[in-house]
Formats: sequence, structure tokens, C-alpha cells
Amino acid sequence: MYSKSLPYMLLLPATLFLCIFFIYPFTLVAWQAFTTDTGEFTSSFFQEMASHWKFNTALINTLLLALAVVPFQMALAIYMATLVNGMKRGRDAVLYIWTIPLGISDLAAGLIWLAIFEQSGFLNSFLHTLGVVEQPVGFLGYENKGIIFLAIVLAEIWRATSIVLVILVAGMGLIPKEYAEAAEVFGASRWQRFTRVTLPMLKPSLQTAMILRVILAFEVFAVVVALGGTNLPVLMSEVFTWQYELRDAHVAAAYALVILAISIAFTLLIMWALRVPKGARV
Amino acid sequence: MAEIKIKQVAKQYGSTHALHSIDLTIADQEFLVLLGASGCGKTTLLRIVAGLETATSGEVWIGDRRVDQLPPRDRGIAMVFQNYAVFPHLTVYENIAFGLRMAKLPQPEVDKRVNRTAELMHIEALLQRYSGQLSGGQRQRVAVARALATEPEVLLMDEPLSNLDALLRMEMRAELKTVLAESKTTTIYVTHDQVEAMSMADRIAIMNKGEIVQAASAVEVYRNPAAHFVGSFIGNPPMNFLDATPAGDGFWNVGGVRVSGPAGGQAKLRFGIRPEDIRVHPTGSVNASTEQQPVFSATVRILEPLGSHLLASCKIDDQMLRVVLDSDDPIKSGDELQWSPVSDRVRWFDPGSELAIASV
Amino acid sequence: MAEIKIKQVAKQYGSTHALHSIDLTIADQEFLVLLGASGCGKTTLLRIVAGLETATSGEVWIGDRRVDQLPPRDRGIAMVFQNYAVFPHLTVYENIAFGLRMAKLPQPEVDKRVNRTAELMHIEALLQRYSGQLSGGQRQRVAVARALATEPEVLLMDEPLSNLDALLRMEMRAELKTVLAESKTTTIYVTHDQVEAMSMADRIAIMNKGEIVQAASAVEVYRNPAAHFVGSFIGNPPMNFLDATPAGDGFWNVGGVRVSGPAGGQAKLRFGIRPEDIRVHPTGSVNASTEQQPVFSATVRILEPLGSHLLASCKIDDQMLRVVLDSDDPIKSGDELQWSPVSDRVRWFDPGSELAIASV
Amino acid sequence: MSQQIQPAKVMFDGPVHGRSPLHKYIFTGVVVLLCLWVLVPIYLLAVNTLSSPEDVNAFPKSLFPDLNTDSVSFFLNFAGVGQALWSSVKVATVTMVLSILAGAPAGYALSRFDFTGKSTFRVLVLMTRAFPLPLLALPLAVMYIRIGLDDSILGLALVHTTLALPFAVLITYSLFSGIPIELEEAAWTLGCSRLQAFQKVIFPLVLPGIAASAIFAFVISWNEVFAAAVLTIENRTLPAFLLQSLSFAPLHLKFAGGAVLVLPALIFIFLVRKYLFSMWGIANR
Amino acid sequence: EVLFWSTQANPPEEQQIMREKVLADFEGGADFAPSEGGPWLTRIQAELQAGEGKIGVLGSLHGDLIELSDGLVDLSELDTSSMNKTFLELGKLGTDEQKYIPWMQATYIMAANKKALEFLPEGADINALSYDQLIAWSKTMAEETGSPKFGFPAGPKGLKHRFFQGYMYPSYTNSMVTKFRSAEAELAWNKFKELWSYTNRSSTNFSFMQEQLLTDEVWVVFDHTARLADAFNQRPDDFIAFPAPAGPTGRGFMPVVVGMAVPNSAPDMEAAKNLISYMSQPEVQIETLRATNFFPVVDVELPDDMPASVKAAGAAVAAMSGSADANPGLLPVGLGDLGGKFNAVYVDAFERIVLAGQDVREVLDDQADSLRKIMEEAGAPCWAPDAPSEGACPVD
Ligand SMILES: Nc1ncnc2c1ncn2[C@@H]1O[C@H](COP(=O)(O)OP(=O)(O)OP(=O)(O)O)[C@@H](O)[C@H]1O
Ligand SMILES: Nc1ncnc2c1ncn2[C@@H]1O[C@H](COP(=O)(O)OP(=O)(O)OP(=O)(O)O)[C@@H](O)[C@H]1O
Ligand SMILES: [Mg+2]
Ligand SMILES: [Mg+2]
Repeated sequence: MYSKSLPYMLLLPATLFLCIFFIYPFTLVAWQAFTTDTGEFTSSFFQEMASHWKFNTALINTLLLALAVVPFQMALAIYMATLVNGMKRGRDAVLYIWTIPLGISDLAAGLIWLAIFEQSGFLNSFLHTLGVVEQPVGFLGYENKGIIFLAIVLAEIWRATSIVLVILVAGMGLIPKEYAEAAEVFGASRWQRFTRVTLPMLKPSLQTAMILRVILAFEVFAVVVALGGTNLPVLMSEVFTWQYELRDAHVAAAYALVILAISIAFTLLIMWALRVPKGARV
Repeated sequence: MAEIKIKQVAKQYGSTHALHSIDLTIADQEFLVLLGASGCGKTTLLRIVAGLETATSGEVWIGDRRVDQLPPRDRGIAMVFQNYAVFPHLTVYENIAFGLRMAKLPQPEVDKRVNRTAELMHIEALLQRYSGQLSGGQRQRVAVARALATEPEVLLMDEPLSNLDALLRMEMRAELKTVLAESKTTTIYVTHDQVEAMSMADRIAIMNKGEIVQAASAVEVYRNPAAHFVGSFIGNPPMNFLDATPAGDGFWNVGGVRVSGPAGGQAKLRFGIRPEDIRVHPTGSVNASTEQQPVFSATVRILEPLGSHLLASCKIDDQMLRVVLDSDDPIKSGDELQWSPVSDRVRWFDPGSELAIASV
Repeated sequence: MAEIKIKQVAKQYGSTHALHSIDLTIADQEFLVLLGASGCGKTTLLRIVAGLETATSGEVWIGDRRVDQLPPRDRGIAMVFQNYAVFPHLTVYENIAFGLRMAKLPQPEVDKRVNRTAELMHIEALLQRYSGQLSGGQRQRVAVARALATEPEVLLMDEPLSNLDALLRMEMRAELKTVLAESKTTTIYVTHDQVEAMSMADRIAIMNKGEIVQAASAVEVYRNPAAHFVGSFIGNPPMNFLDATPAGDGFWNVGGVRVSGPAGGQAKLRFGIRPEDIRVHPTGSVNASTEQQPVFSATVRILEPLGSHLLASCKIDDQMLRVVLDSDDPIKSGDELQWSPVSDRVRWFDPGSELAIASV
Repeated sequence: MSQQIQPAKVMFDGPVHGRSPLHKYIFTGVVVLLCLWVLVPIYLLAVNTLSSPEDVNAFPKSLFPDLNTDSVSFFLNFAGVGQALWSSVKVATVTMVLSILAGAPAGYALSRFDFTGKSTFRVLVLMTRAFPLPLLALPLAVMYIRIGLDDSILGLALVHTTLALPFAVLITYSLFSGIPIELEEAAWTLGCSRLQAFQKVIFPLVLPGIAASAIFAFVISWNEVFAAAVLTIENRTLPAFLLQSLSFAPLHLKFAGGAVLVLPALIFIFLVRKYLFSMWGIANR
Repeated sequence: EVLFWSTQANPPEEQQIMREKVLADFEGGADFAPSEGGPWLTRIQAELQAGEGKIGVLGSLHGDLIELSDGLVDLSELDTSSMNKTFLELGKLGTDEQKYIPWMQATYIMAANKKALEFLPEGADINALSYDQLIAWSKTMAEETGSPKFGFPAGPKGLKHRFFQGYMYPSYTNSMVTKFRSAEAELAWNKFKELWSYTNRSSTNFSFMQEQLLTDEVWVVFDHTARLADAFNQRPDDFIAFPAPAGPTGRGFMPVVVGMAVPNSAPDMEAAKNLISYMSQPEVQIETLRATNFFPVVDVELPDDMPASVKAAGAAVAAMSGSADANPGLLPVGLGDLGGKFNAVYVDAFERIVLAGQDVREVLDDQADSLRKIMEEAGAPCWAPDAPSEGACPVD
């Protein structure tokens, strides 16, 4: 029982924020992708972007990274959340530890993982001390794109799993235990309880976590640059390159729009895949 | 073979004793009804049998296996939860099919069973709905159907019909009874409805404050309550109790009338009579002093019409007495009522131990 | 003044018609019980009165105000939810105090009222618990206490006692009735328990499939059901119905017996008699052909002991007849039973409209 | 009954059957392993932070170097660090409050109502995160200078709020969806307005979600460099002050600077953690 | 207070000295606010667009200031008599106005760990090295020690493009633009590829070679003087600095100029100009040198107590510019905001030829097209070492 305008009133503050601090500057920037300095409409910036030799690489790298990181991260976070829920003692301490990376910026995370992987880094020190290697190995050399990729994936998983974890833990806390009990009584194994009850009931949180995570994944930048240098161009690093090194705001805007478009496409996909049927809401 | 043995099971929540040492054996295929006051531990007991709660001490056996350490799914049970626990994310169909899918039944079989139980519960029209789109009673029936569909060896039902109307409940009762007898299921059934208990139970177990006070057939429990509590708890209205003081020679003074009773040395007893075992004498038809049987008199205070009957609450010596009258009895509040107990229906209780005294 | 007027209220969920046009007026301070089959729309109606659901059409008035557009809190109501909705994050005390705090009552007053209602509901020992630590019945009582504590003008209760045992329920009933009469509250009370309905109601409204079929006093509803549905729904066991075919001259042929009935041109009628309005003649005591009153005979099929009574399900011409017998009646399954209706208790129904025919 | 009564944290002590000791060891092992996975890199950061410059550059590196706080104290004594720290705290706090104030109502609306434009709004909220902020900084800065919001705590907090808003909206949305509407309805019938029902019933129940949003907001603001560097001059936040010069700093200072930045965020998370994980066993009856 | 908005002196330690030592004596006070290129540019662009702002003085590289040319005030009135004339000319940015005043200068040199010296090829003079000798040296080190010991700043923040523009091309082609795709250029790239095969593989992550020197990851490096300073200051005895190598057309090298400018939107013009004058004083320039390792643009006598890095770099620079085959180049002029793309031509050529292993000829032809387009769009005439041109500098 509510007036039709109530939802809109509730959205108003957020919408105002978005309009002033996002939509307005966004429009100005997006406009640049389609118009020249003199105001003529053109698609040449998109052509310039698409025909640049790094564009495809950056696009593919970005997608590959997201593909390698996000699903694993979701699975890991879900697993960690269930571990936490099964704990009695030490739960708070473990959760706190697991949420620590939340407070670590991507710049700092890049720094930390660089310290591990670089040639005179901890990993080499460790291997050296163990006598596995004589000479430090240049893990991050440009020829080892695979290792660089792996290092970035590790760092991203380390850094950003807690984002997903926190959302899921909070979501799991709201699932009444009676449903798990009912499932158990009806013969569901631990795994079945998880897939048939916990996961479906967690859908809203899963959806949120996944969307946010995917979007952030398309914007990976600092960690990639820290570990990969220019070896693994991604869309976001190209935005920076075009904006601040090549000083071409038009093409940079075009790149940004590409990121936006992919993000929205994936968002819609996830929203659709994890939708909750209308009657099935609590 | 699914006999259930509950041995000295106790349960504490922190400092709350929900169950004191419970001993109870439910025979294979028996239909046991658990009756007891709100908060006496019925649900707790069911949950311990189901394996959803760990007993603080004691053992639970199902068939030949001690099941204390087994997870619920290995106990061969199904349960109807007091608060239904119908999965909100599944349709009614999928809710009912849940246990069957867990058992990996082939789809045609699932379909058959779901449709059969849904029909039994009169929810066949709702199969595509979600639980959020059901009324309370409909949701409850889904919970029952879900449990029935799995055809378990042991079925635990926690007030499964509490939200159904009388008509439907009567129907369900009959059908449940038939179905469970056919499938040879051992059942523990919690209810607050005594008619339900009486009409369905092979045996009724009466619980009070975490203990089982009596476990016997319906008639036995009704006629020969093992304790004051049982008498006062079973029967609607419940048994009347009047204080009795010794009058010598195995006679007792009850409400000013000399009544023959147990010959014992107790300083006090309690005289129990069920309202429907009271014969009211039409006004002026008896003379208390000349009658063979004891004749009591009581003052009518409140009259409650109950449709088919009239319930009169009366006073004898400041003690309360309820009498069931025919609904067209022309009695009025304030009238003096003369009555006698049906003689072999009088029961005596020890006010100290609250237990019944073996009939004389 | 809190008269409730419900005018032509209808409610659709998508294509499901939960309520067809409902018209009902509940007088100020009246205690109205809503009875009806599971899923017939009782909760929906309550929720519309409470303002939790918007009616698809129609008006709701409380006192002199049309409240359709008012939020729940401005309607002067309190409600007991069918599924309790006890706040899990608050103690029992704070749950009960919730409405009082909203009304900004001073702490001593809050304390007083919480303790009073908690005592009334026998949950005074549980005040510091959270709802997760309560049994089903205890939780339900918290929900009732929470609503009572606010002393609303209008109280809506959706099966508030369904999870309580008979004894407690009886007690609660009486106390609720007293308290609500004292506080002059207008009450709509949904229940499945007919005894409860009969004993508490000023008036009973019978719902069927989203419509109100009859709204009248308990006795009226019981004695003079306005429709076949009411007769079959009210009474435990419900009214017996036997087909009747015209036998001329205002007489009807019922189960092979000539019975005087309404003089009308209908091709068929239905003869209704309540089980307890059946007088059973001791075997051989009457001769059907010589008796003044119609004497029917029926074959006993099933006997169910109900504690104080014995319920016999019999057959007459393939039609079902239920008779209530004294519990020590020595009757057996297969016996032939001779009976007559108490004459002014026979009711007649039109099988087409299903409505009662004005008594002759 | 004078027992100490705990809120019912029912979710966690579910059935414990079927766990053999082996399972328990594996369980504990996995938990410990995952803790190490998180902690070891942090420890390495600490090692590098608390080593002398020589040790930071040495090879092979020792896992237990001699304690040397030169690098850290360099930062702690760095002129303006205190000021920047304070600015950061202010901005992050304002961001946190604003993003919850604006985000929670929106999340609530999304979870409770069906209305036209719902999906559009959700996508719109997400666009904020999906579009690279640095590009927006220029038009924003121009706007700020023109309307006088430039170089103010509030101005920066507003931008950070926009960044944190998607988190606040979506997280609260998903959690509100998990709360039975009946609890809220009960509150309404007991005299609550929607707002009061929200405060008294919904809010405590979704506290973990609110806390999560708060943490995200705080951390997002805390770690945001670009907008901070462009939009603040005198009120520079710590990252704007430090972080962006880190890439030019010598290695040992990089680590120390990183640690100096990480520490307050960790303390913040530590402080709010109990809200993050406070759970009520919500049953729908 | 004048806000000094700078991309230089960014590292925390340098910031601190700038604030506490260099600017401390300026009357009226100055707030030194360094930031990274992105925010730096965005902020000043915003102020220029808004027409008002807080920035009083801009301090940045020649290339950055070119872009803002339209928004800078004419500083001709300031006293620039003691300044390097070439730099002053650069400061006009191709206009008649003095758009910026030179602030400080630097260049790129080589540095080596003393451990590397034993592998120096027979007969090679460290102060007159040739590219071939550098290659041979790197090769020996790689083979003898088991891992490549030459390091090159090819990381994201590394200044690799300067090496190609100002060192490799002039040394091999005596040109920066015109002979971009010449046979000589092809040879140069092939030589570099050879050198790369003895270069540390992680070089694509290196941006500040002092770090890798200090960790001993590499022994011989090429980088900006300021980006080597830490190594010399921390372990002065372990490292030596020396000139860049020479090629067939001489020892190419390129200076870096940092300028100071005043934007149109400056809140207090006078104070801003005063700050620039203050910064141009010899004593302040020396203090600046201490802080940043960038050398003065005015004639000064350096005192003896300069940091080790200054001494080492100073000597190497002197040796480089004083060498017989010195072939100094100039920073690109007149490119406007195409400077970035100009750099990208060289960086892309590097990434494609060296990292991606594409055919040298093809890449050069391809990149030459881009280069030509840029030059034509900017209309920039040639600069040293290319011979002056009429109109846009041609790409053969
Ligand atoms: N959200 C919904 N969508 C579709 N149908 C609904 C929805 N909610 C209720 N109904 C249907 O409306 C009818 C009336 O429901 P209501 O809850 O009022 O029944 P009720 O009389 O309270 O029943 P009960 O005694 O079982 O609680 C039911 O048949 C139910 O299935
Ligand atoms: N988690 C708990 N913590 C403390 N006490 C509890 C907890 N759960 C149940 N109890 C108490 O244990 C007793 C038994 O509870 P139980 O649910 O078994 O009662 P019940 O017989 O099912 O009652 P009802 O008929 O009201 O459902 C009750 O008094 C209840 O208050
Ligand atoms: Mg219970
Ligand atoms: Mg209902």
C-alpha cells in the first residue's frame, strides 16, 4: 500500500547524485567520442581506436582477465562464505582476516605482488633459499606473458575476492536456517543443500556481487600495469595512454565507451541469468 | 522395520531445560500422537529424532540403528515443520518433488507422486505457484504433501493441520490415516487438537514440561488419566477436580457430600469427574438425603453455547465445576443444579504427587 | 467509534480472484469471527482492512473515515499475523513494547502494559528471550501480546491461537474476550476452530471462495445455515444432507421415507439435519410404520471414539449420514440404526442455488 | 530465569552430523590455508615496510629482517601527512554517510516496489562504475571551480559518493530482498511510518549489508587518487598527497607509503567488523 | 601563497626538500604541489576552461607545456639574461611570446655497477663507448654471469622513447624524423634488437633504473639523470656514471628541459612571476639541483658539497657533451598536443620490432606513415639534428 510516487521519491537522492556528478560530465565526455574539436559529428575516433594495433589485444586481454578472475573468484568467495558459516569458534577473526584485502587499494596490491614476483622479489628469494633456482628468474619478463597473466590473476584474486565475500556473507546471513533444515530432512546432501537451497536463495546477493565484480574487472588497471608493465595492454590502460600520453581525449572517450558497453552488456546478461521469478521472492 | 526408541533423551538450551530425560518407544507402523502444552518440548523432541538438534544426552534408535550421529538424510525420515519451511524459491510442484529429486527418482515417478499427493491435499490447482502466492493453509498443505511424497519410513509431523478449517482437517485426517497405514509408516504426530489426537492416534503421549506423563491409547488416556495434568489437559472442557477430605471408612467428603473412595491414609485427595460424566437431575426430581447415589448441588455461573451443547460453569464451595448440557436446556445463570457422577467414572488423585490412585 | 464498513471490496492477484465483492459491516465494539475454508480469502480481507494490501475495487471505512488511502498506522488498528511476524532482533519485551514506543508512551506505562499483556499470555517468564528461542506457541502468544498491548480501536487477529493447546486456548479465549470487551475494541477474528468461533463471536461471518455467505449470531449460523455450504462447514461433524424428491402435498421422499417439507414446485430438494439432532431409537423400540414421526433406518459403517462421544458414520441409500452417540453405546459396525430427526431441526435447501429455503 | 541470554545466532550452529574428525582437520586446514593466502602478502608488505632501504633492495630477501622504522617514520614525519590524513578521514566519512543516505533508500525502493524504470535505474547506477573516472575528472573540475565546490571536503566527498553509490544501492537492494516483508508490515500496523519501520526493523536486520556498504564507501574514498588529486589542492587527501607520488618514490618508500595508506583502512574495517557480521536468525514465522 | 603546480620533484623526499629548503625563503610563501601527469594536466585544463583557479605557477616538461601554450601568459618581461639561450628559445613554443621560463635541465646518461667493469670489452673506454661495444659488453656479462645484466627503462613509466628519439636515431642516422625509415634506421633497430637479446627480460617493467641498480638485478643501465640519483646517493662507491654510447653518426644525446609558466587563470599574476624570478636565482637553482638532481639552466658555480649523484652525473654529462663526436639533439618543437603521439611512434616501433618481433622494414614503413601524418598535422619544421625545413618536417 503506497503511493505510486514513493519509489521515485526514494530513488530521487541517488538519481540526483548520478545526474549531477555522473550523467552531466559523462555526457560531455561521451560527446567527445563522436565529435571533433570543431563540433562535427564523426565516427573517425572509433575507427582510429579500432584500427589501432593494440585495440584488439587490449580488448582480448581485458575479457580474458575477467574470464579468468571472476568465475574463480565467485566460486572461491562462495566457498569461503560457506566455510565461515560452518564455523563456530574463531569465525569473527577469520572473517576479519579474509576481508583485509578490502582495504587495500589496487595500487598497493600491485606493489605487494610486484614485490613477490619481481626478479629480486620474495618468490625468487624463497626459491633461491630452497636451492630450487640458482639465478633469480625473471618471471615478469615480456616473453613470459603467461606468467605475467597468471601473476595478475593471482593478485586480482587476492585483492578483490573479499568484495564478493563480504556481500555473500551478509546475504547468507539472511537465509533462514529452516530451509537448509528442511532440505536436509528431505535427503539433500551438503552439496545439494548448497546448490538447491543456498545458491538459489542467495541469488540477489550473487547477482549484486557478480555484477559489481565484473564491472570492476573490466576496469582493471593498476595491478596490470604494476605487474605487466606495457606487456599486457588492457582497455583501461589504453584509456590512460590515449588521454594522458597520446593526449587524444576523443579516442580515450571512445575507449571508455567501449568499456561501458561491455560492462552494460554483461550486467544485463547477469541480471537475466540470475533473475528471481516474480512470485519467488521472500 | 522402523521402530523408534528414544532413550533418556534430554535437551538443554543454555540453562533452559527443554526436555528432561524422555523415554519413549514408538512401535513399527504405529501412529503416535504427541500432545502437550505450548512450550513443553514437542518440537524439540521431533527435531532430535529428525537429527536437526543434538540431544544433550540420551540415545535415539530408528529400527536397529542408533541414529544420534547420523545426519537427518540418513535416518529415513520426513518431517512437516511447524512453520512449514516451504521453499520460497521453488514452485509448489518443485517443493513437493524436492525429496523425490534428492532420491533421484525418474521424472515420470516424480510426476506421479507429486500429482497424487497434491490431489490428496487438494492443492493440485496450485502446483505452479510459489509459496509467496499461497494462503497460510495452502502453504501448510504443501509442507504436508512434500513430506508424504517421499514415502518415508518415519514421518514426523509438527501440527500439520493447524491452519486448516475443520472440514478440510477432518478430511485430511482421514486421508492421512489411510495413506500412512497403507505405506506402513511409523508416525509421530504433534497436534493441539484433541479430537484429532483421539481419532487418529494408535497411542497418545502426553507431555508436560519436558517429560512424558502418560503414553497410552486414546480411551485409556481419556478415561484413566495417569495424572492430574492429563485429566486437566485432555477433554474439552477438561476433567473437573474437587478437593476431598477423609470422612472415614473409605469415605471422603467432597463438596459437602459423602462419597465412597479409595481406602488410604492420605490427608487429602482430589476427586475427578469429566463434565460429560455428570448426570443432572431435573429440578425437584431427587431428594439428596434419600438417594442411594451421592447428589451434589452447584450454582450455575456462566453459560456458553457451543452449538451442539451448552457449557455451564458452576461453583461448588468456591470450586469450579463445568457441566455439559444439551443445547436446549432451559437453565439460567444463578440456577441451582443437582447432579450425580456416573459412578464408575469417578477418578481419584493424590494432590501431592499429582498422580492417579489405582482405581478402587 | 470504530465501526468498520467494508463496501464491495474485491481483490485480484493477477488472474486469481481472492475476493469477490465483499460487503460487511462490523459494529463498534463488536467481536466478529471470520470463518471459512482454507484459501477462501480471510487473510486477504484482514490485510485490506489493515491497509497492507490495496483492494482492486471497493471502499473500507473505519469509524467515519474512509481509510482506503490511509497507511496502516493511521487506521488505529493492530494486527496479529497468521505467521506471527515477531521481530527476530528484539527481545520478547521489546516486541511487545514496540507499538507502545511508537506511540511514545512513557517508560513506566510501557513497562506496565508489557507486563500486563505478557502475564495475560503467560509469557512473563520469556520477556528477555529472542524469538529464535521460543516455541511456536510461545511465539504466537508474543504476536498476540504485541497487538493487545497497543490497545487499538480495531484489532485484527488472524488465527491467533492456532498453535496453542486446548487448555491454554480456552483460557486465552476467555481472557481475550474479557480484555477486548473492557477496552471496547472492535475485533475481526479469523479462526478455524468452531468452538472458538461459537464461544467468542458476537457474530460469525462465513466466507466461501472470496464471498461472505452468511453473517449472523453463532446460534443462528448453527441452527439456520443460510446455505448448504454453511451447514456443511459449521458443526463437527457437519450437517447431514440427504436428497429429497417430491412426494406430493408438501411431502418429500427422503431416503425412502415420507417427510413433510416445504410446499414448492422444485424437482429436487436437500434435507438437512445435524448429527446431534438425530434421535436414535433403541433397537426394536419403535415400529416405523406405526410411528407418528418419520423413522429412518441406516447401516452403521465406521465408528470413531471421540472421547466424550462416539461418532458413527452410516449409510442411507448410498448417502452418508453421521450420528453422534454416547460413548458407551454398545453399537457395532454393520448394525442397523433406527432414528428420527428432532422435528423443528430439519432444514431444507435448494440444490440449484444451494441456498436455504425459508423455514416452513 | 536469570540466564544470560544471547541473541539467536541460529544460522551457524546448524546440524553438525556427518563430520568425521578427518573432515574437521581438512576444514581447519583449508581455513588456515586461506588465512595464510591473505596474510602472507600483507606480511611481506610489512617486512618491506619495516626493513632498512638496503634490506628492501637486497637479494635474497630475508623473511625476518631486522626491524627498521626509518621509512615509516619518514612518512609519519612528512610535512602535511597529518593534515592529509585528517582530510582523508573527513572525506571518507562524509562519503560513507552520503552514500548510505542516498543508496539505502534506492536499494529499498528496488527491493520493495515494482515500478517502471527499475532496470533502467539499476543500469544507470552501474554505469557510474563502468565508466573510467579519470575522464570525468576534467568536466567535474570545471564545474566545481565554477560553482565554488572546488578544493572542498564536501566536493570531493560528493564525487566519491557517486563512486560508492552503486555498491550501496546494489548491496542494500540484495539484502533488503532477503527480509520478509511481513516484519515490516507488522511494524506498520504497530504505528510505524515506512521510515520508522525501516529504522526499527529493517535497518537492524540488514546491518551487515549496511556495514558492508559503509566499508566499501569508506575504502573507495580512502583509496581514490585521481579525483582527489584533481579536485583538492589545500585539502589534499592522503592518497592524493602520497599515493600518486609513490610511483616515483624509491622502493623502500613505496612500501612504507603503501603500508601507511593500508593501515587506517584496516583499522576501520576492524572497527566496524562486528556490524558486518552480526546476524539474526530470520525465520518467516 | 602561490601554488606551484608541478609534475617534477614528485618523489616524497624531493617534495619535502622543495618545500622545506628551496621554496622556504620565497616572500609571500609558495605551496609546492607536485602530481602525476594525468591529474596535473586535468587540473590545469579545468582551470583554464573555467577561467579561474588556484594554480599560480606551472612547472613541467617542455612537452607538457607545449599543449597549454594558448593558456600561458607572456613572460618576456622577466629577466632572463643569464639563461641558456637555446632553452629560452624553446620556451617560446614557436610563438613570439616567452611562454615559459626554463626551470631546470637534465639529460640521459649511462650508469654501471662497478662489478660490470671487469666484463668491459678489451680496449673499450668507458667514457667513449660505442654501441657495438655496449652490445659486446652486455653479451659478455650475460654469458659470464648467466643472466642479462643490461637494463633498459621500457616500463610503463620508463622514458624509452627519449632513447630512440635523442640517442639511437641521432647516433645512427644523424636525424630524428627525416630518416625515420632509412636503411640506417633499419640498421639501428637491428643493433638494438641485438642489444635487447642481452637485456634483462624484466625491462618492460623497469621505469626507474636506480631501483634495479640497487637490487643488483642489472649492472649497466641507461636512464634519466634524476632517475639514477638514488643509486649514487645510497651507494656512491658501487656505481659509476658515464656518457651514452656513440654510433656511426656520432654520440647522440638530448637534453630535457623543465619550464615554469603562468596560466591565464592564475589568481595572482605578480606573485606568480615573482616566484619564477625567485626560482631562477642561482642559489635557488643550486638548491633545486640538490632536491631534484636536475641541473640549473643559469650559469652557476657548483659548490663542492653536492650529493654524490650530482657529482657523478655532472661528470658524465660533461664528458658526453664535451666529447669529440657529440651530436646533441633538441626536444621536439611545434608539435602541440601531438607530442604524445609523436612519442608513440617510437614506442610502438619498439614494441612491434623488439617485443613483438615484427619485420623491421615493414614496421618502419608503417610507423613512418603515422609520423608523417603527425608532422603534417602539426606543421612542425625540423629541429636538430635534422636540417631545418621549410614547412612541416618531411619523413623520407
Ligand atoms: N500473491 C498472491 N498471488 C496469487 N494468489 C494469491 C496470492 N496471495 C494469496 N493468493 C490466493 O488468494 C486466496 C486467498 O488467500 P488468503 O491468504 O486470503 O486465504 P485465507 O482465507 O487466509 O486462507 P488460510 O486459511 O489458508 O490462511 C488463496 O487462494 C491464495 O492462493
Ligand atoms: N534456542 C532456544 N533457546 C532457549 N530456549 C529454547 C530454545 N528453543 C526452544 N526453547 C524452549 O524450549 C521449550 C520447548 O520448545 P519446543 O519448541 O519444543 O516447544 P513445543 O512443545 O513445540 O511448543 P509449541 O506447542 O508452542 O510449539 C520452550 O519452552 C522454549 O521456550
Ligand atoms: Mg512446537
Ligand atoms: Mg490466512
